[in-house]
Amino acid sequence: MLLKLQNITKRFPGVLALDKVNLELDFGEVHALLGENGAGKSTLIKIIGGVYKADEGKIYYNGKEINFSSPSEAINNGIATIHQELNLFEDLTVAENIYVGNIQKSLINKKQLIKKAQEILSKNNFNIKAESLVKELNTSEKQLVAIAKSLSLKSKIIIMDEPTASITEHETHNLFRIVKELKNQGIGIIFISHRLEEVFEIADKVTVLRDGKYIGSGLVKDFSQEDLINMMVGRNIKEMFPKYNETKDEVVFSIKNLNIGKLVKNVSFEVKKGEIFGIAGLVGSGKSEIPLGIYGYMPAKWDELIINNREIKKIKDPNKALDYGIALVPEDRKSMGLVLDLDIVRNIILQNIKLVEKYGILFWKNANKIAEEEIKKYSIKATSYKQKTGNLSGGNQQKVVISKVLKRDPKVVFLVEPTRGIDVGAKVEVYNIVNRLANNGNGVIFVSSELPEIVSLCDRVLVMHRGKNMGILEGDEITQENILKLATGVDI
Amino acid sequence: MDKKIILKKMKEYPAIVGFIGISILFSILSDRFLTVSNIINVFRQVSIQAVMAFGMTMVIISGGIDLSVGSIFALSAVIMASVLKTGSVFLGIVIALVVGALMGFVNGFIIAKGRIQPFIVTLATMAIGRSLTLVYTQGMPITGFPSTFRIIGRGYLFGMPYPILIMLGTFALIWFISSNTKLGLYTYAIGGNETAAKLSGVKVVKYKIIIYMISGVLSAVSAMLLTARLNSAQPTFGTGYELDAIAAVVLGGASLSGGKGSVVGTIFGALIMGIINNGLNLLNVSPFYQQAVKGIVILIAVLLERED
Amino acid sequence: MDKKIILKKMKEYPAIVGFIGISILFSILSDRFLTVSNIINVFRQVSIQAVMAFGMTMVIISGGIDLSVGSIFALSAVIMASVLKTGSVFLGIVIALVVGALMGFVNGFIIAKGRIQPFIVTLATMAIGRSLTLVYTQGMPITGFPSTFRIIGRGYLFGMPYPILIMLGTFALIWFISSNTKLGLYTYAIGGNETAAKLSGVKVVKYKIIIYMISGVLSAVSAMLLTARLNSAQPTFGTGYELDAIAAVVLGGASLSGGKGSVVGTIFGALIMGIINNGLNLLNVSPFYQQAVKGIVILIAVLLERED
Amino acid sequence: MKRAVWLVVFIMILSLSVFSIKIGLSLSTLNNPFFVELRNGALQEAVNQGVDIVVVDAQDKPYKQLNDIEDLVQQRVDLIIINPTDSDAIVAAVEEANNAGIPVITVDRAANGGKVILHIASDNVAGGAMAAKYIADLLNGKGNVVELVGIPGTSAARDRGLGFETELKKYPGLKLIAKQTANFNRAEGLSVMENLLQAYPEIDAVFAQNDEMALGAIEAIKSEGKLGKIVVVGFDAIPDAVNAVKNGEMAATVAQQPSLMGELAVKKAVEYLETQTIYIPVNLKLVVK
Ligand SMILES: Nc1ncnc2c1ncn2[C@@H]1O[C@H](COP(=O)(O)OP(=O)(O)OP(=O)(O)O)[C@@H](O)[C@H]1O
Ligand SMILES: Nc1ncnc2c1ncn2[C@@H]1O[C@H](COP(=O)(O)OP(=O)(O)OP(=O)(O)O)[C@@H](O)[C@H]1O
Ligand SMILES: [Mg+2]
Ligand SMILES: [Mg+2]
Repeated sequence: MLLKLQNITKRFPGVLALDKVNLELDFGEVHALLGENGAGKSTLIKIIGGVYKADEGKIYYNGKEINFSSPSEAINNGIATIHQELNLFEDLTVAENIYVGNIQKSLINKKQLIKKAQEILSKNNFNIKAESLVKELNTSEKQLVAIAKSLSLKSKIIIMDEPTASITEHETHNLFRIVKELKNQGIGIIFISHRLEEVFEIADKVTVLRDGKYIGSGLVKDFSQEDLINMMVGRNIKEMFPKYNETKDEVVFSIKNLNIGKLVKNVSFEVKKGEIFGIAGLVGSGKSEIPLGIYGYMPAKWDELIINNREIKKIKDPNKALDYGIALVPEDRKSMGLVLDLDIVRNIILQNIKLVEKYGILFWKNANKIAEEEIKKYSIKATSYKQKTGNLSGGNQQKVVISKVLKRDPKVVFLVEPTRGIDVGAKVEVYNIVNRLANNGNGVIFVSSELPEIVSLCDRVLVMHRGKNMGILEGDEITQENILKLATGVDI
Repeated sequence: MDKKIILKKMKEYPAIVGFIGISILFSILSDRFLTVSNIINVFRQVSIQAVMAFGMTMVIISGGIDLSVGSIFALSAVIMASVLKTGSVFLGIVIALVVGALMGFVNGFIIAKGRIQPFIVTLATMAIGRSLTLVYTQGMPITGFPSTFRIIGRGYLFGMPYPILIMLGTFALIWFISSNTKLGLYTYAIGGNETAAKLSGVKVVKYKIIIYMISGVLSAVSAMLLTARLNSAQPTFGTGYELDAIAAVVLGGASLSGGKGSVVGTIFGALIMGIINNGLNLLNVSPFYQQAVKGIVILIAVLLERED
Repeated sequence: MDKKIILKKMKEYPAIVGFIGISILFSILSDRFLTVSNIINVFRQVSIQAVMAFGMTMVIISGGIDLSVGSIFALSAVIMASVLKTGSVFLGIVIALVVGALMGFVNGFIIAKGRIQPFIVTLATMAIGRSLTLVYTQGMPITGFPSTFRIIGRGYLFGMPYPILIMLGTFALIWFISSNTKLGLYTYAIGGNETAAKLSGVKVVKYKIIIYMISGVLSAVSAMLLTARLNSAQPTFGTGYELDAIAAVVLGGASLSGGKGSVVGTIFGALIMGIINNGLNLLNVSPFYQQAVKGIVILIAVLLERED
Repeated sequence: MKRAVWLVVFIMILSLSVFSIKIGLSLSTLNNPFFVELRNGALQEAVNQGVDIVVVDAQDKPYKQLNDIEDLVQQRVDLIIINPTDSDAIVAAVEEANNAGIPVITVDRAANGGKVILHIASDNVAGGAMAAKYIADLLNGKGNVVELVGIPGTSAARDRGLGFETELKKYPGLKLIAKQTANFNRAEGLSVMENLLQAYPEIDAVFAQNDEMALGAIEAIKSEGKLGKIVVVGFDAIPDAVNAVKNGEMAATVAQQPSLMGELAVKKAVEYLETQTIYIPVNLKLVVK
């Protein structure tokens, strides 16, 4: 046995995050760790990685009891972790990011460092330049850097906390190929994901947590998808992609010749009432810049923008965009979505100030009531509306973002990767919300890298390639193959 | 029950722990320390720094810093003083506040619109404000004000000196602003994550300007207190106050990286600094050693704060 | 080709733009400004602040701040001075460096181990260091050193004053450390994202201590330069130097929130401050107006820097 | 028998602690050897007289001085000797002491109000004039003069500058070609003088508003190789400056005898607490070789 956890318990103020959890990992085994948002997965792997100390319980590694007091100890003992929240240095190069914490000599040869890093990247088919600055990368490229970093360590155990949440399908396949190689070398891997199909593809064993409690574990092949969902959620989920919106003829949103620097060129589209409009594209296609430009966060130009029959010449500031009824669920909850030092209620009312304010004075009773409702509505797992969002689990943070953006009842809403990192139950809830929004007459624009949800949910899909609109798919044309073809620049 | 609330408050505002710890220390060491007259004395002394530190609290919560407070203090004091000499007390006070607001506006405008680091902008306006003060006064102090004005410095209301009342008033105001208004929420949001604040629809430029204006106005209020107490406005007024004010805020638990802090913490931070000065004098610690003792006591205070 | 490289450097280190802009301004206004002897003069004057600012650069890149540099400066100067009086130049210098390293160690240790904000820790050690200096000297300056020591202040090597050579030497050293060593990389990493650094396995405590020790040692080197130049060590040495050093670093393009900055920027930041002082003297700007002009020039410099 | 001895000892201790005199000394700053000297004189005299003395340092901040004096009042000292940071700003503090019935003596700078029983003066305006006159004599009334200014807005900078410049105007041949701030600081005296030497090749005399700046200026002059060619006059007569005058590097320094002022203040304070005293100014003198 490579790693054995016994009765691990961990308390945070007001939360029992882990309650007597067990887990066993063998050499060359891929062990999936499953659970709803806030179930305690990240907490458990942080205990293995020396970030947190368990309040109770024992950890055996290679047969010996261990008790790491810092991440550096765990790393030096051959346990590498890819954390859920990317831990990168924005102002350093990719090469430097890969090697921080793992430099042996006091002197650094920069060229050598870049060369070595590039080797690792190329070996794993990561299409990233080692000398570029991390802040110039997009989210999926950053995720790949974090993966490369853990691979550079030559560890005996690699822990991956939602490594696939923000990378493309192609990259996921590539990652799985790497994982299989590692497996063959006898390396043990703990793998966390909210995508069950991935678990069936790569994992040998699975352990499920619910509300910090150990629910069960076993060989993956002994479970069906429904079994696992049942174990995680405690109930059955009937429909993975609910869809009941009705498209009307009326156009609620239309834009002509949108240009955003060199990233988006002459893109035009319109969204009808009741419609769910998708935007898809590969990494670097510019699909996430479209919302940011229209929202007034990036300098953008257009020939004509009409919302609900009203022409809008220019949007200089997100504040203006909100006034026009445009809302945005941003791509990165940590850097763009939340003020992590503030609690749930403050984050929610920050964007919905008009609901709780008069003459600049806040009415906390209303605010707290709203927050409580939202927590219930999205089943956000929190001790109370006063919990700091920085202390929420990743998926629950995402739910807060969605909640605060949609609360304002926008006319047009851009949802960029809204289901990133949220569990199956919550995903279904988001899809329900998207349906309801559309039916209420709002324009819904769904930007996602996850093709299954695009295909199942959207009525029409605009596919981007290198900043250009490659075509808008409709009805039966919306298939994964067609989207991928357009996204790689192939006409259909 | 009550005990629990107190314990909770202590956890929330660790500066209270430092304050109580040091108070106990000095009470043991000097029997003069814990007398009503000395306590009122300390509070009155602290009032000037505290008022300025309240404004600084807002600035620091918003992720900024204001080095120009001392110069704003001086400039508004001397301009007010010259108006007071003409006999118009009300006008003098109003003009002082206007000067503070204007200087704050300049700070906020350059910082927010020009997107330049607050440190360097307020370093520059600190120098400029000092110069304007010297030019305005030609380096001479301005002295002798109407007695109605001097009451602010030495008068009492219900047995409480005016400076303490004014301090408590501004405290209540800033506390209310930071915890119960849109402006307060936005201040925390801007300091916590400016991008997220912007994407949530906060007009960052506007609110930054307002925040620096508050700091400017409170520097002017603070200047009014000292001018009334000393019955004189000096061109050298306020030199080095920026460090004192920042220290009070940081001792009060705020973080210079923004998003965290509270005036409740700041008032105790200012009180800690005040009682240290007072206690060292009462104990007749030699001036050469005073700073060392002060440094050590500050370290003790922050360590006490951390304990909890 | 060469032009392109220069343009690239200018973009990378915008302080160069500010420096050139202000140099041009003063060259036009005073024919004395752009003479060889004045340029050497300015560099020699700047050397003292620059050496201190190099250490501050490391601290600021790591996301910290060091307010105690001025006190370290004073303490190491007076202790060195008293050893120099016994005639042992080498021992004096070594002891000065040891004092600097020790003070830096204390700073780094309390900050990193105690997890207390650098601002408040170094504020306390600033007070303590000043006190130790006053106690050690009883408030009196120490004057008159062996001529071998005084050469450091006024000697020349190949037509270059020693202070300039020492400044360039420390510059090269810190530049090398920050761009070609593990320590340098980890400094940027800690300042850029301390949590990530910790999770990556960086021994944050150890490196923070080293960084503050570097700042302490460089303050001592800087003190050595001034002591040799003045042939005297004053207990008031270094008062207010912390602001000058921080200003040079920030003008040099570093951010007080850490993770960014470079000694290349800092040397130009220090030069900007130096030529402003020099230019104002050359132009005989009235003392009352000097600060205003200084403030405005700083604002112009940062605006110029921003342009690019 | 034994008991009687103990009783006497006890009464003596008691009388000491009850009747011994406690004097407060509030200094404007200790960041300047001049005031350190003043303090040393006072401390020495207090030892001689067998009285307690409590020293507080205002660090040049008027508000801190007011606080310091309030704290002294809290301690019920018998008399307060004040060395004001500023003559006007100190009035409030003097009045507070007056209200508490504590007599006040001022040293160095006067208080422009309140009841002060004795002022031990040094006249900064006269000192500045004295320096100008001496420079005029040395240069035979002809030449280029520069002035190093202390912290702008402080009373010392004001008064010394006023005395110097007023007197200088009486000599049409003397030109004040530059006037720059060096903030009473030796290091700044050095760099400002270096800069001035770059700008003005023909400087005949320097008046520095304190010795610190003068000593810095001398270092600058030395490294330009102009020692002996430029007349330097300082102010305060701190030990370093007196030495510099002795070895010919500095032409003169205006002496205020700070140690004597401190000593006198304590002596007169003790006298007053028994009887009454008269006004005894400490004369200024010029320390020359
Ligand atoms: N630092 C902390 N302070 C307080 N509570 C915390 C802290 N970190 C985590 N928690 C709480 O512990 C619980 C488990 O969180 P954890 O991050 O382990 O969930 P998770 O299973 O990884 O969820 P997700 O799928 O959303 O990432 C949550 O209720 C969370 O709010
Ligand atoms: N600040 C920046 N500086 C330089 N290059 C950048 C910067 N931001 C993004 N890029 C580059 O621009 C390209 C477009 O990135 P973008 O975020 O639009 O990708 P995308 O289409 O949204 O893909 P996805 O979000 O699915 O990863 C990327 O190749 C990225 O490396
Ligand atoms: Mg997680
Ligand atoms: Mg993107």
